[in-house]
Amino acid sequence: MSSLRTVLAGVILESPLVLASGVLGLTASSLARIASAGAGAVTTKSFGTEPRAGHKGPSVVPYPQGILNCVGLSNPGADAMIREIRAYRALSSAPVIASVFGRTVEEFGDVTARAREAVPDLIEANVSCPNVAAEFGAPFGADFESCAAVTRAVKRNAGPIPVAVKLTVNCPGIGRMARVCEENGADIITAVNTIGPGMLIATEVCRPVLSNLVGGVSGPAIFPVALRAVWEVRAHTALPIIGTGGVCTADDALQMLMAGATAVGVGSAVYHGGIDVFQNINGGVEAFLAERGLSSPASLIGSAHAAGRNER
Amino acid sequence: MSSLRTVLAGVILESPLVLASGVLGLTASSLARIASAGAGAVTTKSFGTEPRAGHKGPSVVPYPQGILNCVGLSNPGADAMIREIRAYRALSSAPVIASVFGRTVEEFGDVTARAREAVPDLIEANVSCPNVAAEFGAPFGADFESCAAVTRAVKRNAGPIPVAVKLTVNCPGIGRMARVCEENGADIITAVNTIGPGMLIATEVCRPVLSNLVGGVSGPAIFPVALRAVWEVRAHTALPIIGTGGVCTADDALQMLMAGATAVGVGSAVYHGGIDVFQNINGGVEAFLAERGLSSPASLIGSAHAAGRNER
Amino acid sequence: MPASLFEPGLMRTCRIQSVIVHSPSLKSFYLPSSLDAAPGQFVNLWLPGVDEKPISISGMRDGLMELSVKSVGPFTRALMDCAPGDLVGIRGPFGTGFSPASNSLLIGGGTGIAPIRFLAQSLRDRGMPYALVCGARSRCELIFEDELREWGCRFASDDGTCGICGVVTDLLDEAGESGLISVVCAAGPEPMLLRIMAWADGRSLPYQISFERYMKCGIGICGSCCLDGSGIRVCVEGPVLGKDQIAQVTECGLPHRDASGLRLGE
Amino acid sequence: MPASLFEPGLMRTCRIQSVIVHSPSLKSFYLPSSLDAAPGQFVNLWLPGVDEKPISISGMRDGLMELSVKSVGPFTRALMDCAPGDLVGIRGPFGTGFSPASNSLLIGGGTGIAPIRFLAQSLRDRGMPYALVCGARSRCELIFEDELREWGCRFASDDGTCGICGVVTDLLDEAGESGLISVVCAAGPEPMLLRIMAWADGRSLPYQISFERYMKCGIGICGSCCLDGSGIRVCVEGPVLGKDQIAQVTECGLPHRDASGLRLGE
Ligand SMILES: Cc1cc2nc3c(=O)[nH]c(=O)nc-3n(C[C@H](O)[C@H](O)[C@H](O)COP(=O)(O)OP(=O)(O)OC[C@H]3O[C@@H](n4cnc5c(N)ncnc54)[C@H](O)[C@@H]3O)c2cc1C
Ligand SMILES: Cc1cc2nc3c(=O)[nH]c(=O)nc-3n(C[C@H](O)[C@H](O)[C@H](O)COP(=O)(O)OP(=O)(O)OC[C@H]3O[C@@H](n4cnc5c(N)ncnc54)[C@H](O)[C@@H]3O)c2cc1C
Ligand SMILES: Cc1cc2nc3c(=O)[nH]c(=O)nc-3n(C[C@H](O)[C@H](O)[C@H](O)COP(=O)(O)O)c2cc1C
Ligand SMILES: Cc1cc2nc3c(=O)[nH]c(=O)nc-3n(C[C@H](O)[C@H](O)[C@H](O)COP(=O)(O)O)c2cc1C
Ligand code: FES
Ligand code: FES
Repeated sequence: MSSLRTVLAGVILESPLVLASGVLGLTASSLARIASAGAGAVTTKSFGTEPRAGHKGPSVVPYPQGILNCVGLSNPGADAMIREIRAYRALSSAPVIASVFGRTVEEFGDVTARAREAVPDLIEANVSCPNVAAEFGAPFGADFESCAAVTRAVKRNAGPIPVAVKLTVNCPGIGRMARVCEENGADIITAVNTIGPGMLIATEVCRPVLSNLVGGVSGPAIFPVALRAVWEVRAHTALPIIGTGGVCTADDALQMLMAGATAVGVGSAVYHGGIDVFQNINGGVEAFLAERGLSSPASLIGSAHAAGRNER
Repeated sequence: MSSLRTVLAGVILESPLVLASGVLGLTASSLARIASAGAGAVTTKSFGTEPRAGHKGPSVVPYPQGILNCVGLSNPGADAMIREIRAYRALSSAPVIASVFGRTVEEFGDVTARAREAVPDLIEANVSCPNVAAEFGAPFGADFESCAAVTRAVKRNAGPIPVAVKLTVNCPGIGRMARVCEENGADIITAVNTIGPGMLIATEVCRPVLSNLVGGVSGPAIFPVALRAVWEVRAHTALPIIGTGGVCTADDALQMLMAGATAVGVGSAVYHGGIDVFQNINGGVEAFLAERGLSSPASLIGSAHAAGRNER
Repeated sequence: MPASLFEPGLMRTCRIQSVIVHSPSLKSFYLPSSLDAAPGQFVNLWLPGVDEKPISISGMRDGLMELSVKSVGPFTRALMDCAPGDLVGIRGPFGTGFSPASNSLLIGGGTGIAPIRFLAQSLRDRGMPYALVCGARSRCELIFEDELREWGCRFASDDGTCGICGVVTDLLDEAGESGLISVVCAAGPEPMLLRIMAWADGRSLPYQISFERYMKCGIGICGSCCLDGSGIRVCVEGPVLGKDQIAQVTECGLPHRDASGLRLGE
Repeated sequence: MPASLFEPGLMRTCRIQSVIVHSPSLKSFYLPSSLDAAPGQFVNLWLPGVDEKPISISGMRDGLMELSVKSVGPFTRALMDCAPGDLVGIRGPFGTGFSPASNSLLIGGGTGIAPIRFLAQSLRDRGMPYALVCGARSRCELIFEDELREWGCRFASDDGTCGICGVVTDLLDEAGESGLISVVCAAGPEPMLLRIMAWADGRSLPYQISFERYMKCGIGICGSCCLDGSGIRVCVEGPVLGKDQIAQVTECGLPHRDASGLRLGE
């Protein structure tokens, strides 16, 4: 009998699928619904210390190959998210990941301390937010130094709760960035956040569609880039990876596992495939395991690295 | 009467559409065919001083949202490409762009000197190739210093022929990179090359599909990222831009123009829309201009910047 | 790549064809549209340079989509300045519609009259009998009064300027008597909806109720519009919800969440 | 996003179902396939860990696609080691096929017998009369000899081990006499194809000729396979080209371009 049970930094998931941050992650009920729809763990919307309304609309706009969003760091703040995480416990037994962000290293530390009050199973640091202290407000995740500093600050305040650092591909080298996170105490790497950013222009009105002009790109369009990022992280670290970006099908999820992911993030696929997408991917992965007589997804993790270059 | 005539760094194109480098750009006959299919200018496959076979297959593999390729810098070498460019002149009057690359700054200079023998209308420096002299062999285009050095080397040897530098989004800031190119003598910015790179894994065989493991991503998937890059380049420089990446329809081309492109590169769309794609885009752009009583695409260039943020 | 089938989530732009001024702060806008939409569905309307907000479809006729909007804040105020020829963006239609049934009791309150009017229009087109009651604070906040009256609507207004002086629920017993009611369909302010549900529960009548919640994406991913209880997304599983779905909602009548996701008052 | 329609360019993997050994360096491989392919079309065959190369479809029957390959270098040598159960990748079918017509004269030389055999199979299925001649250097380089003989094939071999001692074009006059020929369909080494075209031109017969050029993408973008003259892409507009198309080709019989795009000998 194959099971989908997955152990992620000591936390047990009944499926490797993890609801990605920012997708249906604002409320306890919504998170619990996705858990019962088949996610092995769910991630909250990234929250900071204070509520933020975010950008005006349009802030989430699909294009035929994926989705652009500039909801940015809109969130109800730590107080509210702590309440939601606690309420979630009454509704579901699936692990919950608190996603946090800050605009300074200190804020990352502060919000982690707050998040810890809710006793989430994991804390994920979203380092794709702009570092207000850095030149040009570059994201923490774009710079080895600031990513290291955030990792340390979050780890320091997370106590016994394992910490994931969620990386972006917009950095000098995601493999080396993951290594830096590992060296600074990260327990998990989540790869990747949205890519780009991207833009769409409404030609009739001759102006960008997104209120913020640009937005992160997610969905099937970015799958190959996310998969490569996971492969690179795997090649550079021994940390478990939550492979995220464009996963819509069981085959996509299997590719992520084979590239080195222990768990697989699913976000935009909720649009492309509906909430059933979790059940559908689970079913497909289970069938793949069963066909090969594998008892769990664990043996697939990183298995494609063995093959090496496609030249004998 | 609207015309599609476009002036690009002094060179006259009968359509803003430019065949992107690496797509059907190996031979005179192929380039001429695309010119007569509606491209205003055509770009050769990037060539270096010597022939290179490139990677084994699979080296060009579509996924449902775009294409991955690792043909890399396979090319027949400067001697052969010079012959093809000369032969092209007998077949078509549309301007031809010689795309060149080198593995060192010197090689960029050398191949430019060779390319100049063929008297192309423009020379495009493809800085997405690895700098063998740099740490980790990072591409020239990822680093301000080496991109500046290449620009100078190419410009020095190009003589009176205008020089385009073709940028990648994998850099600390494509707007600033374009500014660096401008300061170092570039006449045109081509934005962008393929993005990523990306990977696909064949799950049944548990190994990456591309012989080189990874390949650059092109096609509709990358359009929003390319469009944003063009917008950024426009915001940072006064140089004309060949906006390239994922353009498949007239609306895509119009978006590129409005974001700041003077000309529009078309590559992968030859797969997604066939060779007719040039005529189809031309027709759509012409209809758009005619409807608005515009005599040429020139007035659209960068027009979406006037609108500013989508918040009154 | 094959031409993709129509995706309601994609942004499309079109020109406002005409505008009906019900009052300076209440207007209907007509947009050319070949969409197939059901009464109860909504679109995300983008005013370039302003914002994008969910608006119910209030009618669909002769290739024109009608949106009826009340000025309540920056977006809707900007919309009041829009004139024929102005370009707007549309995404949708989104969400679920009402299931048309004979002998429906239709109840609209305030801007909730918009989807109810579309529903009445489509029941009339199919020759299905219905009863119709609408209410607003005042006559000047009523859209399509004349047309609705022609369609047999009974009115209520807080200030007595149109129909009975009172709230729309005061008309329910009477409307309920006038015939065999198979289902109650309602849209409007949540306190009104709560009273309607209580009334229908008392008579063991099924109902379909249109909800409003803060919305961003309209495509079921951002989470802004999720209802406490079972996590129903108002933009996908709603806005029209049935009795069983509503039974799982634990936040009926509570203040709504705002743009940050924070419930007002919490 | 709607499920995309079938895209031939996408990589799919499948297991080799069975192998026929014509000789140690000439084998046919059977792959399960629900593809709809025409004789003359080819696939890109991927041997994981080795390379990907264009191979003609030599038959299609009972849900099995047949590929017949001769060992000439690293890829084809590696293929000779493949056994039933081995996984390979397939992209395609790519390119144009022959247009089946009654009274076609089919001519196959060497591995060019592969697509010609598929064409004969499909003409037989449709009950269309044809004439068939095949040639190879030696009997051991002939695929499907018995079957082809049953199908009425005349043979030529350089060494006389099968059929007449000579080249396949020596059989043309005889085959041409045996009936009314409507069109000549040929695949094989380019010198042979040139002789066939000259023969057909002399008789004012139309022809459809299958070309081979260095290929990478198979989907018409890399430019490796473009023919000098009008820039025809052998992978898309070919491999089967008609008389008018071939008239525009200025490189018939020249050495081919290699993986770098360089014409050998230039
Ligand atoms: C499914 C649905 C259908 C609707 N149909 C109509 C309609 O047909 N006609 C009409 O006049 N109004 C309709 N509304 C309400 C309309 O969306 C709001 O009036 C509008 O968003 C107010 O924006 P504003 O900037 O003018 O005002 P603001 O000052 O921003 O807000 C005023 C109030 O409008 C509501 N609101 C604001 N933003 C949103 C949002 N993004 N999503 C949901 N509610 C919001 C809140 O209750 C808020 O307190 C509908 C709302 C929903 C959810
Ligand atoms: C449309 C088409 C259909 C073909 N059908 C068949 C077939 O049914 N059976 C069969 O045995 N062979 C077929 N071939 C030829 C086959 O592709 C080559 O034999 C094979 O690629 C050789 O690879 P290798 O590594 O074994 O040999 P190599 O040593 O790499 O090459 C040997 C020769 O094969 C040719 N070749 C090599 N690589 C390619 C390439 N990528 N594209 C085209 N030609 C190449 C060249 O002429 C080369 O000189 C076909 C080729 C084309 C273009
Ligand atoms: C609407 C939306 C909101 C998002 N918000 C967040 C967020 O708050 N924090 C975060 O770390 N990632 C956020 N993301 C990124 C996703 O978690 C995920 O990394 C990305 O979308 C790629 O995965 P996907 O293609 O499966 O969506 C958001 C994505 C979307 C589409
Ligand atoms: C098969 C292939 C080969 C390419 N080769 C080159 C090249 O040699 N030099 C170069 O500058 N860009 C090369 N490119 C990149 C394209 O010129 C273009 O920048 C990119 O594909 C994005 O545009 P598109 O989406 O229209 O294809 C290649 C792209 C493809 C798909
Ligand atoms: S508005 Fe985004 S989920 Fe409903
Ligand atoms: S093989 Fe690439 S164009 Fe034909």
